[in-house]
Amino acid sequence: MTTTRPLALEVTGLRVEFDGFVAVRDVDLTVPAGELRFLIGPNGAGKTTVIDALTGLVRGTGTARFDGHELLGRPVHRLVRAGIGRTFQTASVFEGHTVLQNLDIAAGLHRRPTTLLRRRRGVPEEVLRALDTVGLDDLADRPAGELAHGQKQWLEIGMLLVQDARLLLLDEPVAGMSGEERAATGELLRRISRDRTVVVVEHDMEFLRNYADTVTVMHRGSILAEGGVDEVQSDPRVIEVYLGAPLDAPTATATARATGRETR
Amino acid sequence: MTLVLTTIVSGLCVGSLLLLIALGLGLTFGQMGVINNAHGEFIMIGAYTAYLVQRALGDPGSSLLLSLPVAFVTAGLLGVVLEVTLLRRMHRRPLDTLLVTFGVSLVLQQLARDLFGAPSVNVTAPAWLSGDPFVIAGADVPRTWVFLFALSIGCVLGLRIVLGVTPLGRRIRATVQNRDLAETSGISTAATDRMTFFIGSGLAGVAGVGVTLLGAISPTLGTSYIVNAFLVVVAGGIGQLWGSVVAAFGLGILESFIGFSIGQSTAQALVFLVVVVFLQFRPQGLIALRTRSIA
Amino acid sequence: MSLPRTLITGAAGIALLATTLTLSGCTGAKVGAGASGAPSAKSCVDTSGDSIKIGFINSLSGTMAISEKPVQQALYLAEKQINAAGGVLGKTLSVVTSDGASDPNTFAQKADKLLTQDCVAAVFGGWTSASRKAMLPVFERDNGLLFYPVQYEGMESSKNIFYIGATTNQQIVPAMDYLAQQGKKKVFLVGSDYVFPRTANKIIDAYAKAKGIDIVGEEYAPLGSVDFTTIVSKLKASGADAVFNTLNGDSNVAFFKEYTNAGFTAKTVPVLSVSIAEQEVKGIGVQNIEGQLTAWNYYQTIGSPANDAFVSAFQKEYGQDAVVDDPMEDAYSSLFLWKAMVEKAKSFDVKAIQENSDGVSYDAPEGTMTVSGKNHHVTKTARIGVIEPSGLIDTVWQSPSAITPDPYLTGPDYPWAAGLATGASAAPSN
Amino acid sequence: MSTAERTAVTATRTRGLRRILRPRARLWLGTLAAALILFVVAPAALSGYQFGLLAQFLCYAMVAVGIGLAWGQGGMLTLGQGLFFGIGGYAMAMHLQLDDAGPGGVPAFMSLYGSGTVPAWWEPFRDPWITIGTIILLPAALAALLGYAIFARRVRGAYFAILSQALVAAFAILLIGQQASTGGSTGLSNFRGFFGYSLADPLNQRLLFFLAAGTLIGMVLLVRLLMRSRYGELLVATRDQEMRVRFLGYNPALVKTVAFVVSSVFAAVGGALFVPIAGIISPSDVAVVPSIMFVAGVAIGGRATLLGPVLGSLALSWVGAQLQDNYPSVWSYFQGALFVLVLGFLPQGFATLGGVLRRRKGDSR
Repeated sequence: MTTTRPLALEVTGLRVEFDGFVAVRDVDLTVPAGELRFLIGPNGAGKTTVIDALTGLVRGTGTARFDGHELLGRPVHRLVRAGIGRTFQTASVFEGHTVLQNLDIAAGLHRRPTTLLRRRRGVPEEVLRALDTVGLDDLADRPAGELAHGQKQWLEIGMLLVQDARLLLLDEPVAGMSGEERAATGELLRRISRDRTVVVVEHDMEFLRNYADTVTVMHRGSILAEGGVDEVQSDPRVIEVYLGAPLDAPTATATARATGRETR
Repeated sequence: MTLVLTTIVSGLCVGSLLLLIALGLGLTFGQMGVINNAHGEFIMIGAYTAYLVQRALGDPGSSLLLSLPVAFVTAGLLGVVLEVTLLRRMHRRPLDTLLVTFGVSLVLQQLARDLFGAPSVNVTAPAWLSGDPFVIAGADVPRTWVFLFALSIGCVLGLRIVLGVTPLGRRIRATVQNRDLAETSGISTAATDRMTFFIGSGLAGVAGVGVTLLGAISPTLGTSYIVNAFLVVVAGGIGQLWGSVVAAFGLGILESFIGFSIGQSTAQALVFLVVVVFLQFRPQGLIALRTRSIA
Repeated sequence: MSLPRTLITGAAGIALLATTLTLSGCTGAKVGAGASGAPSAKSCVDTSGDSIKIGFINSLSGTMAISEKPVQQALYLAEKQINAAGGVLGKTLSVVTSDGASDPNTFAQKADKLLTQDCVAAVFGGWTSASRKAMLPVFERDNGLLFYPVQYEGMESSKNIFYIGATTNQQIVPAMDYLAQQGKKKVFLVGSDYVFPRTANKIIDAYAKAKGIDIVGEEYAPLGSVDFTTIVSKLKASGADAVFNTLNGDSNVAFFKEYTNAGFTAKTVPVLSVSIAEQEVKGIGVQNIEGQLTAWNYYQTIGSPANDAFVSAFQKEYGQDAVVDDPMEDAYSSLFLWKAMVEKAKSFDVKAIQENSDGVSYDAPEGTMTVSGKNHHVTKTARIGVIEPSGLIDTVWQSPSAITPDPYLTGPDYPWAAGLATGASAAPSN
Repeated sequence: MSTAERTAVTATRTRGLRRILRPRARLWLGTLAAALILFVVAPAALSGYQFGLLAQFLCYAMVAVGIGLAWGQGGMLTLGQGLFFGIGGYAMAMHLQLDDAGPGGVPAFMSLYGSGTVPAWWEPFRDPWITIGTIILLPAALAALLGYAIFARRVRGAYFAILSQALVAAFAILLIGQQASTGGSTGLSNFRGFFGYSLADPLNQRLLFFLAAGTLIGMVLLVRLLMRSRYGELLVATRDQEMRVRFLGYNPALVKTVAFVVSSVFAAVGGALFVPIAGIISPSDVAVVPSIMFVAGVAIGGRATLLGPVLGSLALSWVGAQLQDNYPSVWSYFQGALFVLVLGFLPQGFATLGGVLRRRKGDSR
């Protein structure tokens, strides 16, 4: 059991500076294995910067360990080999390639370089599984550029599954999705978080309430509160940060982003 | 000692010229991401403008001074035409602008050849520039060098003021930092782009007037400057005004020293190689803008 | 398809192709096999009609067009005059023009086209040494004739080229003689970075060493360079009393502007230029070079009936302000020289012309040119000129008689040049 | 009918021919047709001059194939292919010069411009195998070094273009400056033999043409193989979404470098074959402007397609040779206008013209 259990992400004292401006300070974050953790906060709270620091896009100090590997200061390909995968706010899929090709490229991490020179024949097992998991079976031969917005996000998550990432850092995966797509995405995240550690940066409170295991609230670069959804929702500091409004009516920007969904 | 001083002074002169030609390019390349290969031809247009102004006025002194603003406006307007008709549709394809503007440069060269004839023409320097050289600490400093130096510094300061203080400058900076946000904040990015291009191309025109003090005016005049100009911009750090200044004078003095010790021909090649090697180690140039994401 | 399989089939295909070609006897002669040296091309020149084709090859585009377009004008003038006088051997000349585009490789391509596709009887033109050297193998292979109208660096002679411009002993050596005669002891050499200046300066170095003249600096600027700050600073530091200038084209403008800016004048440190003729003076701006020296074989101001006729004909054709210069005059004369050779040989055949060329002469505007059958150069009078405020050039000194061409400087007059031409003399000669 | 459906129908119709011919068959037919044109039709239909000209253009086309791979597939716009063309060309030219001079001999130009001794760095080129090795390995090593250093720094594409341009400018200036050992601006010319075969013999010239044609076809096939391999998919993926490729665990710099190396070797081989065919290599063949002209053919033909670069390059060279003589001024305008129109309005080149027109026609709105 313990061998197949996913591992925890442990961040202590994370700090990120841009030309004297401290974007993230003293962030301690522990995400236990198999948990679906949401990272929320107003604009500029430093959520994406935390993910950027964990994935080597910006330089951060402190420590961040996953599966016994130190993450900070490592080159990206080492992080990927350590099992880290991430998505971006705008889905970064290869629009000119088909869904199948996208996933096949993602499988390259576990292939020998010489196979690159051969043509693709047949579909690798892990690609079939990922197609099934993210529900894009029927669209396998469709160019990714023709996919709907939500489908692109799923494809991107599917690529992380193919590469067998065990820590998934997802940056606003449901932004701009329709209600149905949100629900499907939520179920997808539930499924994959069973044997992986998943951190989701999100604005949409409805979505959060429905699917989060635990929530970390960030404000001005540091952590404001952490705990279960109800626990955090009733935290007075959190309510104050969100302009004194109840948690499910957050900042104007967040509302604008949650298109296709009235905020009640 | 005098020799070292002479070398530095002549390096400063080379640097002034490099700075003049790189300034406008740095603006359009750095601020707009347009790689304008026709920048050299805007310099050529500025030079021919100086020639025409002098032919009309006759007096070298007043025509030189008058041709500075005239060349600025002429080259600037041509730049706007280029921006509006072509480059505007290519904002997201910077590499393609490079090739399109190369085509434009071919057309402009041939146009100049057909209008002014293939033989080069010449602008007479005014008496107050062709007199005896100044002597500074034992080194001779020709008056034209002083003029070019002053002209380039003047252009830098002028550009600094326009970018830093005026509303136009604020709009330009806003558009550079975030095009979409600027658009939603009520800034017409199209109009800002036009103005940026006007100033950038206009500066090339001014550089063209400066060039007439040193050499002949021919349709292919611009081709001798364009590679150097790009290197100055890249070495200084894209979009960095002060970076360009340091790079221009640094490269000028470097070229001058190599020219003195090894030979002029080798100097140019070595300067190119030095910049290429330098950029291998510091790809963002001398002065780099730190941004949130490396992407 | 897997990689190895594709590669194997591909390689097999190419190998098969190569074998087939080899077996079918497609390979030609080996080097050194009997036939290799002999020209394999058979002449395709059509001599049956009323007209005979000749080719003009000049740069009509690119950086050299400035100099080469006027040369073509002079060629056309000669063609018009010859045709008006009844042509050559009763045939009118019909001209095929080609643009060398200032690019050696294009010159070679176009020369090949003129000889093998247009089948011209002779070709006139070329300017840079690079273009001539690129065309030389083509003319030798296709067995054609090139009349080259520009002064050059010598050390060459091909049986397929007639050199109508001056070689070094008709221009550079007399120019150095003149400077020595004026008592100049410290000479600074400045040139564009290409064949002519470098070879010329090599000769000047040897000359100076023998005659006790100091070469106090030797600087090259990249072709087309306009940055002369460093070079002029060096000139200043060198203490030179004269400058020998082999700069090309627009670089001259930049050089002279910088020279003037630095406070030099023709009186203090004169510049003797060998690439500035009347055409270039206008572009440089006469105020920048007034009073400076040049070395050529011809100036527009030469007073002779032949020259008066030439200048007035040219100005009638191309406008009263048109100026003529040495290369134009050479180009013009080259067509008449060819005519004289054809008439002596009574044939357009290349071999017949080569065999009959020796001693053929023509009363050119610059004086009588006589062809040397030995090295395919012509006799020329050297002239040192001074640039006048009008932009024209006046002769201040000229050689007492026409100088016999000696491209390799092997004659008794040039003992100091021994060793300069080693290896070069191995070049094919008649 | 919805727009999507209509697009689908049009697509099916236009892909009709492609459906009928399986990729394998198309490959063989295409190769056969190209071989037929180059090996049978061209020698029969063209005059000696045109044939020689086409041989040179085939060498330019090799450079274009490489640029198509690096730029069209990999997104790396290189304005410095003249550097590699020049390395290949000069290496070959040096060997031919030494070969003509005979064992221990000195090329004629060296006595003319220099001291009359062969510089040490020339000596290895007496050996044909070292020469061939240099033609392939030196550009490969240089491209790997240069490419990896630049791509690993994640600098903007424009940097790469500008740096490559500066390099080729420096290369040309250095060649000109070292007249005693490189022939200066005149370059190296007047070769008599090619690996023992006399260059004056028209039969051997024909053989060289076939060699160039075969090499070009081989290069196109190799690029096709690469484009259809997993590597090809990865290269395009890197061009479009470098960040994603990095987060999939690949090293994008390495992916791009491989394509750049291949394209540089193609350029060098093109240069090496150009020398015996044209009979000359000089700095004006390798400088800044020819390097841009290499790219021009690719842009005009269609950078991202397999045959676009080759056909574009051949067409541009051919039209240029025809127009230049008769209308030198028009040619300049034409060239300029071609750049402006194609890149401004048909950025993917003429290869995509059909598709663009069809879309226009099919667009009912």
